[in-house]
Amino acid sequence: MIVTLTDQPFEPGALVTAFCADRQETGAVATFVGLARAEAGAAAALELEAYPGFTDAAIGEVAQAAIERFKLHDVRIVHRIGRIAPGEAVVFVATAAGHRREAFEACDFLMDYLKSRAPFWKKEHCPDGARWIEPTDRDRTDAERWD
Amino acid sequence: MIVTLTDQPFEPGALVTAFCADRQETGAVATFVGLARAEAGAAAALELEAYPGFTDAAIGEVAQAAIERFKLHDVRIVHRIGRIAPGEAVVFVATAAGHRREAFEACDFLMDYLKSRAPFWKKEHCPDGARWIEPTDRDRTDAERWD
Amino acid sequence: MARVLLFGRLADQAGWRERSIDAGDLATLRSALAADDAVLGEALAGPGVQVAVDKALVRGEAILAAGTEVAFLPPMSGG
Amino acid sequence: MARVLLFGRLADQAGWRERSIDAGDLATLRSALAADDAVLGEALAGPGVQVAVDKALVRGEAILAAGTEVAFLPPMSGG
Repeated sequence: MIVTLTDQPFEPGALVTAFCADRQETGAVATFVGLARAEAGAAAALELEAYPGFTDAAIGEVAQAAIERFKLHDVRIVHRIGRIAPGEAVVFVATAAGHRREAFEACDFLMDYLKSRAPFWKKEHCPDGARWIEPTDRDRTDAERWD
Repeated sequence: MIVTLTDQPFEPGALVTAFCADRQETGAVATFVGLARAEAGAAAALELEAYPGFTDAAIGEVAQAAIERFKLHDVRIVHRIGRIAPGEAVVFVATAAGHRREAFEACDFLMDYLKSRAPFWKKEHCPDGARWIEPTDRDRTDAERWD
Repeated sequence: MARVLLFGRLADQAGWRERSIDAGDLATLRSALAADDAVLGEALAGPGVQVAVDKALVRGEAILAAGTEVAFLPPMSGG
Repeated sequence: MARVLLFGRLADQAGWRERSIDAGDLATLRSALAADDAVLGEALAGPGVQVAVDKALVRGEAILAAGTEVAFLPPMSGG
């Protein structure tokens, strides 16, 4: 299990290739890529702040819990921090399991956590200024499905 | 939406890269890779037969239904046919949507269809001979969730 | 002449995958196949075996024009 | 000296992200911060603001050894 925070753009496809390689028992790999929506130029630029050493440790604990809960073979998480341009990947989650149900559910679970509870602080830069944003009601509802 | 049947090994990572490129409204890409389990050399080699022109058309119809049902921006499906070696990718599904719930559910829905109802005929080659196999009870139950 | 295709275990049972057979409708085609190979004839009528005419599933009878493709599809296993 | 870190809107409000402050416990540290900037002092005590000492969340009071890192974390938004 590897958790990475990076302030540089990353390529989800290369992560998928590496994650799928040399697996023996794994029949199922589910992945999720979250992209900063471009919305034809109207989108706000996104800025994500993390607390290095705290944020990645917190994510790693939840990933470890997911491994146990869903009997995963492996988890890979990459999360962008800093200023993120429209169209760029914000988050990548991959889960490996024997069968697809566990891989899907674990990926879904981890994304709900990352989008609503993970220790990030999110700022949107709009033409009329910047504002800090909170998780949406839907994010909260999604995350509560797993409690 | 593109559906491909191929008798050649394919690289899921390259498909992810192409699928994520140049998206405007897409915030969420869910993907699934099904691998032929290697099981430390004990695995049966898998052989999948399709009816070209019929199998891909049937999958395309279900993919189109998924686009409408889950309000997807795009779907990409690649399915191996012929003899598949342990460790190789058997199936790739990617779904693009505005938000993650729709992307996840559509990917899950398409995989349930592909694993249980899509027009393939599956043969396992074991040391003691070959046998044609049917969907498992779990495949049927999974697929019925969407009816 | 209809082009007949067999898939999955049906092709293994018959020992062939594709054959041209002279038949003006599906019933005549089934009879010709059963006359040639009684075990196959029974398998083609077995539970769960579907028939596609020119890649569209049909139930019951169908007229077969020259060059029509008739496929016998055993229960599908998924991928 | 404790190393104090502010995140998210707290850093924007204070106009700084990191500062060293002489304080032997959390209450003393909070008082020093509030004496310097009353608005910040109130924000740090506001609803949902958590405190991490050496990267572990704490509730209530904590003794601060030399070089301890104290982080004030506003409500987390997720990624």
